[in-house]
Amino acid sequence: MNQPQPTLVADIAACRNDFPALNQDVNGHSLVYLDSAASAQQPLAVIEAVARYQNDDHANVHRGVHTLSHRATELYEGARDKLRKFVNAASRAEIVLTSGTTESINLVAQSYCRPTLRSGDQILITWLEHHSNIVPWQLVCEQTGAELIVAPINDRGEIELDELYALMTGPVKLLSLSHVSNALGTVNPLREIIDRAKKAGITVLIDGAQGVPHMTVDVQALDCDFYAFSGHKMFGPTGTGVLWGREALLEEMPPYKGGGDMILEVSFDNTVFNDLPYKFEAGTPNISGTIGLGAAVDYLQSVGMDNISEHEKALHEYLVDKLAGVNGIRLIGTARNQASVQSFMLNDIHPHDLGTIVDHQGIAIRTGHHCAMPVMQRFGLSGTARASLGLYNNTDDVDRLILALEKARQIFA
Amino acid sequence: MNQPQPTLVADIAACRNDFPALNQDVNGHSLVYLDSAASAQQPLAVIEAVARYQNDDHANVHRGVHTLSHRATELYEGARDKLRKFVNAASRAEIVLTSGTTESINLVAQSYCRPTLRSGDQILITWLEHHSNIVPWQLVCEQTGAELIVAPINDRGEIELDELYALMTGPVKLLSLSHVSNALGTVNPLREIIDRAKKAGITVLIDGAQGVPHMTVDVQALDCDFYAFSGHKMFGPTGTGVLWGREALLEEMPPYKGGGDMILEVSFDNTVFNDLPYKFEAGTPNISGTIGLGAAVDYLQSVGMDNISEHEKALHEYLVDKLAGVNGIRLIGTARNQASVQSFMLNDIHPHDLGTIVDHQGIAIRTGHHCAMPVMQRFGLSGTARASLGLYNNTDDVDRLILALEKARQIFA
Amino acid sequence: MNMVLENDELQDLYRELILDHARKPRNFRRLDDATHTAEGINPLCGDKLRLYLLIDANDTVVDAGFEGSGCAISMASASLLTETVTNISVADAEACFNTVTQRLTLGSSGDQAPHKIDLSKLRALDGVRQYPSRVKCATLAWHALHAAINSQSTATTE
Amino acid sequence: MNMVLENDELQDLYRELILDHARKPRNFRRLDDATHTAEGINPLCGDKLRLYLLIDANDTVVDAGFEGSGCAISMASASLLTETVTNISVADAEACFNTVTQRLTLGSSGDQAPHKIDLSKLRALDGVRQYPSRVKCATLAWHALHAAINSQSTATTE
Ligand SMILES: Cc1ncc(COP(=O)(O)O)c(C=O)c1O
Ligand SMILES: Cc1ncc(COP(=O)(O)O)c(C=O)c1O
Repeated sequence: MNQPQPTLVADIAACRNDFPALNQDVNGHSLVYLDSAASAQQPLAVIEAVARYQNDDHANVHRGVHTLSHRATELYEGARDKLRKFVNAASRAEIVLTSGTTESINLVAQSYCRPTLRSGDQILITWLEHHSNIVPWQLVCEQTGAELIVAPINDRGEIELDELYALMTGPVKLLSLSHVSNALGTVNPLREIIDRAKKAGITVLIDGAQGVPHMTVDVQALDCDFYAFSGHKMFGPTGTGVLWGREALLEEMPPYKGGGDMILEVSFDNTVFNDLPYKFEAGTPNISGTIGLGAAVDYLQSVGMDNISEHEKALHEYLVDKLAGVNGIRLIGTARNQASVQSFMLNDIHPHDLGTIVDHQGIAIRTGHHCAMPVMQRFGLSGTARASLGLYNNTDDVDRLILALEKARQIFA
Repeated sequence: MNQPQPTLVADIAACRNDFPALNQDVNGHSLVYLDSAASAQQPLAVIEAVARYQNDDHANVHRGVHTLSHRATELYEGARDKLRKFVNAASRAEIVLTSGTTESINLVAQSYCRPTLRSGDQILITWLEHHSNIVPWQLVCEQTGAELIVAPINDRGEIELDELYALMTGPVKLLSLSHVSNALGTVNPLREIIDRAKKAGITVLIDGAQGVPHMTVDVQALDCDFYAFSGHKMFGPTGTGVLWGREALLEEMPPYKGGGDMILEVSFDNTVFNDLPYKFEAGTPNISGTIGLGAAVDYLQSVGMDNISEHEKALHEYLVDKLAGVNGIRLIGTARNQASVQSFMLNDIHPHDLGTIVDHQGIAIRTGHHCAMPVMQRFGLSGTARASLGLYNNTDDVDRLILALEKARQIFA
Repeated sequence: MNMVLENDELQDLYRELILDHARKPRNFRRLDDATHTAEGINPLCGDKLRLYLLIDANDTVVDAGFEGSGCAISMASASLLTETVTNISVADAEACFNTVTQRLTLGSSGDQAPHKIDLSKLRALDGVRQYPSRVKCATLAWHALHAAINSQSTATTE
Repeated sequence: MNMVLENDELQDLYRELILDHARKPRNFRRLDDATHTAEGINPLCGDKLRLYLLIDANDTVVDAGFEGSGCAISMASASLLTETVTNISVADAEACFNTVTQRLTLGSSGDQAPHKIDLSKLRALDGVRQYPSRVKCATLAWHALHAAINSQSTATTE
């Protein structure tokens, strides 16, 4: 390596040791995990918070007067408070706990859109979106007769803003947009887009699955109406997630599911729904997972979201530089504002083969369509290889990837 | 005590040590946990399976070629296989993984009923049901104009079968019925009821939340159409559950949520849904929780469901005998076939006060409406106290409860 | 109170005054001429009570009553409430709401209520602080008071 | 194959025969006169291929072709398949499907295919067994064959 090492945030180097999964050999090589955009590893603090809860404090929440039930409720609701602060929601009533981004988006589709959309109305998305931010709208459009319209992206993988704004002039009821593209890493200019949408009277949902792991999110500063994210992408457990929504909107929406906890009173004549956020939380929630998610918030805040952004930005630049040195590399996704997620192709090697070859050297990258088939279609590909960098990655990881890609290139020479 | 000790299954006594949460003091007394019907404690094997997965094997499932993703997928799908065997489903395509019973029931309400129900159609439930088996039907009836009808129960807390069968002669499309009542412990005569429903051409959903923890469940022998249950009531993690459904029915149903994993192909013109069971599993699932649930199945099978039933039956008889000796006790729920769930009142002491007083002595019971307000209304109560016994309870636990109830009686004397 | 209570905390919760008000709640009646009313629901247990206030032209609470069912703590608290707020101004009643709920939830000394109002009896509820899951029982009626004064129809304690 | 492969397993997967068929797939063409056709979809990666068969009145596969895109393993497997099933009976083709899929998924010796059919080239796919996530790539075309013969329109490998 004759390039200078980038200046990474010093303390972050040590964070790697907080993640037990990274300390293992895979196929005879020490693991290099470059698949955090699919699902991040968990720090020991999260794993232990979950185990500790199960060992000492577990009971069902909200419904009991006994000590364990009280402890479980405090821990669970305490996680909600942490999440509220994490995204700077105005009140805890606005933090609806879900099983993940996908469920959060479906909730809005079914409870906000389905009862109000009419044939002729439009829902606006972009070509960048993850299937979880496409299919729920296709389903609700089919159910209501509304139309799904899609703003195009350019060759760098950026939304064509002019075309997006032109589409906003139609009978658009909702704009649903990713914060960061999981396939291309594009960071969308949310403030500007939301501003335009608000002026056009359009409700805005942000799919923040790839936003929260990488940068500070302030839902009030963004001024969107809904913000959806998943626990497992921000170093928390699977099966957890959040829908943040403006209280006034959530207030008007009918419940999404029926069951225990979301009611104040049930009789066969008259059922009274509970207050926010409980109206949207039917049944026993993912108590242990949510408590783990609270611990993940603590962890992220102890590292500092700004430190994370800075570290990842430097490392992403390093990755792009190094990839540029590999013969036959084509970067897919070259947005001017890009998070530490990088798709690429190597000659005409199918990403699947690339994935297997680098895995054989202990390196985990994602290959395929990344649940974003329209993005793939846009670039005329069936899939890409994707390296996504988390706070625990370092330049060694990148160097190992580059060596492994060289080997793949030679096999298919 | 001058009563003989019941003959409990010998080996089960040792199981108590498998549950770390039971080995603690609460309010200065060793914990007596009698709230398993709300949520069961987890054996160490489950807690460790989850932690081990997080430490060594975590990645997103189904989508990756790298080693961790493959391991995670094998573990996750392996849990599905265990669950299939556990309830004897005909194929793994019939095991839809959900976040719990509540979601399983809502899935059927929204995907099976909502598209097909018409005004004039009826859904039949009983007065015994948990809110999770009432409110989803109220919602879908409101959405479709169908009518919810309710079979009464008698003073013992048993369904009035004659009236249930009489109601089946109407335009009933679906019967949704609990296996075991969580408020009263009543075990419903499913084989007979399902038989009658089938003859009347009625689709049958069984709410098995309280069935699976207590007895062997064989969905093929039951001959129902759907069977819903939760992980956290059968010693597994929260945020996990199952909807078993007949393949032919699931096949016809539209997807419940849209997102990643539930599709084969997405484009803006044409989206092709995935095969069963994936069509109903949108987004990243609760991977760690489901793997924990698989470990819970292993645990239950190692103890033996028949041993558990036998142990609980003996212990429940012991509890009822002992309660009978407490002055002022009134049992609520005296079905001839009853699981180890017992509601009661003590004089006119409000259950809430009772709960606090026994908690003060280290004993966790549930008090309130148990998410079954209609049952409470049926008995003219706002709530009851409920002791529910799991495989880890023993006669000492019951004796401690009795002493604590005596103290409560004296405080309010 | 019976002497079986070897334990101070439990004794502190179920003081004689609480048990007395729970057994014989004062002003347990519907006010047919109520000018303000609200329902309090505790979703935890499903308990409900309805509070009635008669407020005159001078903004004075001239009568208060309640109906409903609940645990000893919530019944006693509602009973004590009706005694406390009768014949005081609406503003003072609201100040009592603030004082009582803050004292029970935050444990603060709660000096918001005017000194002329005697809240000493309400100290009997202080034992509930040791039982966080029961604080909602003690504050239920007070939230209904706040809701009634502010013309909301329902208060929940979640 | 390049000599950079110090590693036997990887070499075993990407044998020269596989790479050759992947680079230059045989019978990579649409059969306009196909009597049977089916699509194979691998939901893991989104790869798709379409298999065409021309089956005559004697139930003999007289021509086979495919179109689509995929990784080296799935392309090579499809290419080898078309060579294998041309000029054999439908029953024998189905037997080949059973043999190949069982050999790849279960590692069984797979003696279902009639001896007259030479499956030795297909042994080149055996390396995939070490890569469970890639077995589906190797079996995709074979599932499409099975679907086409049985008049189903799609096969998925999940
Ligand atoms: C009979 C019954 N049905 C449904 C449920 C709902 O289960 P969950 O809260 O796990 O979704 C429960 C438990 O709360 C129950 O006991
Ligand atoms: C941008 C984006 N949106 C939505 C999702 C769906 O998240 P989940 O699978 O956690 O529901 C993902 C991740 O898979 C994503 O990257």
